[in-house]
Amino acid sequence: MSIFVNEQTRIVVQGITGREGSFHTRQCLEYGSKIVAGVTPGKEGQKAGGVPVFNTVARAVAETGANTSLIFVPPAFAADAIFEAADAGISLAVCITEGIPFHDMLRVRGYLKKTGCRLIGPNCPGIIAPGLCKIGIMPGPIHAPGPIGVVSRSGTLTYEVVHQLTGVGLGQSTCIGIGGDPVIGTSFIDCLDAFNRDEQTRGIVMVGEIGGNAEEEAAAFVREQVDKPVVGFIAGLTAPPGRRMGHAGAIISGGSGTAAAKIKTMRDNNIHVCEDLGSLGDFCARVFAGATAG
Amino acid sequence: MSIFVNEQTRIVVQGITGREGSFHTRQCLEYGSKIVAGVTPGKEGQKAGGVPVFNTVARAVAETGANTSLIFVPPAFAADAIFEAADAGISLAVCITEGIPFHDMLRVRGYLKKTGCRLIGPNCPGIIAPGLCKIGIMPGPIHAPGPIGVVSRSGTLTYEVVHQLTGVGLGQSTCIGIGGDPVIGTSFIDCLDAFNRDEQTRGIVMVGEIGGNAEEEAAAFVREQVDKPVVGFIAGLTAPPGRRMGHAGAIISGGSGTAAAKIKTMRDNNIHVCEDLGSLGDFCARVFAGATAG
Amino acid sequence: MKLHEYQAKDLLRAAGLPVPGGRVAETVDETVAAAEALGYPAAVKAQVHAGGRGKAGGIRLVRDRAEAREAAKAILGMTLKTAQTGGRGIVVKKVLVEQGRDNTGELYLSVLPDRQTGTLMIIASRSGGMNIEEMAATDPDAIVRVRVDPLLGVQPHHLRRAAFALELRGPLFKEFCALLRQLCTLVCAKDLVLAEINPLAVTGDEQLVILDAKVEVDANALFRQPDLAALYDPSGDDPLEAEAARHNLNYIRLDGTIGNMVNGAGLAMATMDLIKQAGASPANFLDVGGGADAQMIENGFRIILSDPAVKGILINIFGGILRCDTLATGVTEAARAVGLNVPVVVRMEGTNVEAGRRILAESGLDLINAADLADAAEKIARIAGQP
Amino acid sequence: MKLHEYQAKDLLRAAGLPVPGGRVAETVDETVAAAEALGYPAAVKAQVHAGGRGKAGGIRLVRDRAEAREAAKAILGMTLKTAQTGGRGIVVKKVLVEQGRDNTGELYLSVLPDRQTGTLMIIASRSGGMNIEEMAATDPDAIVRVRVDPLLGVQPHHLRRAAFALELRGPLFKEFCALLRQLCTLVCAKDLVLAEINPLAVTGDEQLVILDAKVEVDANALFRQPDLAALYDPSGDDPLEAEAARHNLNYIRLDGTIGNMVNGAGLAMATMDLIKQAGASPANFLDVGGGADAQMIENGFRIILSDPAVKGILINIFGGILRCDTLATGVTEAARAVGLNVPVVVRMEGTNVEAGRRILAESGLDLINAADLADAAEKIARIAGQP
Repeated sequence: MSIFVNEQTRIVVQGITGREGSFHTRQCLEYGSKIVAGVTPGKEGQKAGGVPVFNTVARAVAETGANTSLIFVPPAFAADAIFEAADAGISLAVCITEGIPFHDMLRVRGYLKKTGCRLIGPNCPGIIAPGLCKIGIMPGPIHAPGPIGVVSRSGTLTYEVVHQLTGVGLGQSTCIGIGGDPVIGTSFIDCLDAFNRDEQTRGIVMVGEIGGNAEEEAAAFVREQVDKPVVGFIAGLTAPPGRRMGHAGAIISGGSGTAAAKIKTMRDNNIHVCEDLGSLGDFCARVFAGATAG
Repeated sequence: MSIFVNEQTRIVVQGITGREGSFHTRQCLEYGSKIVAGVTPGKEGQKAGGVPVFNTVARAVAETGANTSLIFVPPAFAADAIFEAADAGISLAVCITEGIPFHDMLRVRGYLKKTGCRLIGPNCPGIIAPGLCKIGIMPGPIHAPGPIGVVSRSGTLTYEVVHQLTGVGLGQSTCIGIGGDPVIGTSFIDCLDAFNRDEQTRGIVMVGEIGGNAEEEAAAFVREQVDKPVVGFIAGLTAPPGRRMGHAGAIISGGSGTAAAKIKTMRDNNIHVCEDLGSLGDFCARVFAGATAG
Repeated sequence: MKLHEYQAKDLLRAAGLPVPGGRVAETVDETVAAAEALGYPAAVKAQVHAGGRGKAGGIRLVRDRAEAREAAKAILGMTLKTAQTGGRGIVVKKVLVEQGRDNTGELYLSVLPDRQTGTLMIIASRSGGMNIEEMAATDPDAIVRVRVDPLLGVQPHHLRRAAFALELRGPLFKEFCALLRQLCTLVCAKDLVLAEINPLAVTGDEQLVILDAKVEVDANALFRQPDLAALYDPSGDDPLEAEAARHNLNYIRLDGTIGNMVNGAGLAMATMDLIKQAGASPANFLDVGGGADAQMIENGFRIILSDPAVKGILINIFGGILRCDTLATGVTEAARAVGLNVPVVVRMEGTNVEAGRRILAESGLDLINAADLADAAEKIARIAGQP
Repeated sequence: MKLHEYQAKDLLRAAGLPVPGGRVAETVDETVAAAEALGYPAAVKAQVHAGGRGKAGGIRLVRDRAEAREAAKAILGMTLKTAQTGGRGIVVKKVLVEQGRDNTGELYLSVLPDRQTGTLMIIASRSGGMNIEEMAATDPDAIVRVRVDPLLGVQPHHLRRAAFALELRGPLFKEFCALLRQLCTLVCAKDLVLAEINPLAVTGDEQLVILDAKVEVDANALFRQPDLAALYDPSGDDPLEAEAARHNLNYIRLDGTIGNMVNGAGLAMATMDLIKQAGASPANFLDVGGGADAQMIENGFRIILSDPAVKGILINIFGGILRCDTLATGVTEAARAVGLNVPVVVRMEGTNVEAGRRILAESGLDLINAADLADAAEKIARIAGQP
């Protein structure tokens, strides 16, 4: 089984008539994802890529039974889009949008705690259960169904990792980009926990980077709760302190959040850390050999 | 066992140096309640009725292990007091204060949903587990330990009911005044559910009044979930529509919230409704005879 | 606390909401002058705390000076009786004179903190003009309810949901969203428990105008809303209730003959019910509160006895923290001070009840002791049965 | 986005917070005039985006005109190097001249949205003057952290907790609570990601004064904070970074010799690490984004080549939605336009990679194709090893 999504997932795309929204709606439909509705205020009654468009998520849910939202709304309006999804009873919102204000995300995270809605992202490539459904902007063809769970703060770096996994014959149960922002909806721990409970998943790859202490918290969780092998990779060993490295959350501040410290903590907590991205696939093949055999 | 409170309950009184706070602290201590701390900002280091006073609930909790708060703070400051209790990790806050603004209570209820803190009240007499502890302003001596759970929106009307119960030999497991305001922390359903799971409780008395639809919701819950006998009483059969009857929540508006409708709904859902307050004790004795025998 | 229409509109106007020009008048001449100044057509509207004014003749549209004068004469000083005023009705002392407008549609919009859902509730409907209960009965699908989390506050998607439900488009859509946002902000900032705009008119030139507005303020929040507290107008209230309010007594006048005085609101309602079950009828609701002292009881007596319909009084006290002996002393002192002229049944229970009963018995006053509630009911029935 | 001290103080002053009088000066004469106008003692403070100015000689207290002139001469135009400026340092172009004050105590106070707890965090300490890391090391118990739920917003008890922790009493207690409330409101209203007041001085006459303030604005929120966006001052920035920012490129200059251009921030960091592991050193971080076109790649080339330290370039692209053939075309076009003078290794993977490689190979350009990451690392190592 995949985590968070499966073949029952019925998707509404918020911002479906925008450039990104319409392009990726087509891509996801081609992959086989069940996109049942789109939302663009004022465009109810139209169709986008064959998908009916509604004025509000509430109406899209009522008319189509959508339970998951994929959000391409610009940063100024993205928080409202997430609130709207949660208020409409959506259980999983995947927000691709990059550049949502920090304070907006604090409020979003605070609000979602009160509701039954899980957020993946923002500033992320989304989630894919290879062969079942793709809810995001990642290239579908590099993925293959299989026993490895992948969770990452990055976009293209995740594609690199997945590409190598597929290359060494390790397919994926689910791949999740949790996003590069300082405040995100779903954490490493949420994903590790779900992968640990998931029967299909035999091993987990977590891809972190500098900034914050999410990897350290995840490492402690791995030691205490996870009984599947975990491979870790951290980007940013050469990143200078005090500078944001592209992602809003990727910054070493006050000496904390360095890659070296994260790698050490991960190693201290039973995570198999690979430092050479070029050989990550082979590294995984060795680590997961026992777990994925037979 | 009692519900929500027991002999482990360690109480901090917020507003302990005020007139009400100091008086009822003495009364509760006399009853045997474990009041371990008081809070009045700026009076840390003093004692009130032998109880140490702190500036903040956080400090009172850190120093004394208090887990329950009894709040006598005036209405203008009561919402803040409840927020403070919740932020300090208090698991049960009992708020006696009458007259808290409606919008404040909306925010309080919204906030407590996010925390692990249960609120009883406001505008209520509190909670008592006869013989164990009294956290409120009800007269202790009218109560007796026993098998009946009492939950009520009123103050003195509850005392009347309890007095009659004790008079016919029916002691109480726990008596809870949930408060007469439109927005309250703990509902009839919360109490009915807890009483239903409580081994000591053999029968339940719920005392409602006009206004809102809490009794109707509770009645549906009784039919679906409660397998102990429930006696109901509703005050306000003669109350005129559109007028607030003392309690901020006791108002028939737009034809809804009448006593007659509540009584009918309760009867339709297996609740034994007593319409004559004068004979409520005897009525309960008959209804509960089977459940409390042996 | 209900505001008059003109007060409500002043509040909405100050918040930037679209309210037609208007003036308050208290005499016929002022009314005519206001209409002349505003221009015709104009509306003359009775300012009383009651809905259904239109049907009861409290609102007239006037097209010239003569009609304005006629309307003023008819409305000012009239006793307005609607479903909400009770049998006595309310005398009209003020009118609001307002610019008349052509409009092409009437919407309903209200915002209120909702006890059942614990949210700030937006209610909107395309069927403005009717009251919400009528709407709910005749066209429930036309009503949309949007719940706003009280901590989150109103967000753009809440506004859009309401606007789409009203089928608004283009500039009206934007105008409505802005109006609704301001209204939500106002309700929270000013501690309103109801802000109802009905109808919200759409004019021929695509503008929104607030034709009628009902606003209620949370009485518990007046301490932090001094501007609104100053708007309190007891002139339409029952004089006994106004008098009770001055003494901080929770008193509501009813139609029956048995006065009653109780500590605690729930017990007071139950006592009223008991009087009814005994075949009599309560003359009032009166909760003297948990900390009732002799002075409050004396004030309570005075108020009850001011009602000429009262033939007898039932005092029902459950002594808790406040002991029965203290209460009994209060009752006897108050009874002596007031000079009772109707029979008084006293039922007392709780802490120190024996001492309390002894004080009443030894007072030499004509106080009828009731052993318990059943006994009290019987004694009240006997009093009510007397001619 | 960091504000200068004088900009931060203008913002705080406008919000009603207690900031001493001051003036910005850009020349020695202006500095002296400002000090004369404000009176002595006065402080002359370098306005650069870096902490630790005091230790580096960027702040002087002056007691008369001569000292003011001397301080201005010393500070204006100096190249300030602190732990935070890096080796190049920053040239001081402006000073803030401020009233000096006697004070009896220095507190620390900051408010920031905290990523780890998801709250608005108040941090306060009695040990003001030091930076927070020093404080945490020397006197951790003196630091109190109060978490404010972002939906609930700051409440009186949050303010009290901080005030009690600072051991304030009487009027100072109230003054502090008011100040902290305003600060919290400001942080949320203006999208600040840091507002640090250090020190917050207590004066001899029991007043609070903000001696130094560090404010950072959320760059993602500048679209709704036009006043703050206007305060952007790139003068202290690296010129190549400023140039890259103008082209919306995410570029950070580093000390190494291998330029690199990558799509995606995570992959860009990993590529820098790869260069390091190959025994070379990255000259920059450059994320051209997911939708990189020929124009962006050309701009990226230009910026990288403007750095004289660059001896070679690694392009690492994972083609996903953006196909490798499209990218290869972009790279070849850009390379032709720019005219490369250093070796360029191209590693490309993902959708349509074969077509992409063919385009590069057939371009006739001196682009070194890498088969995979390991191969790329080896080829980079060889370039870096050349004299």
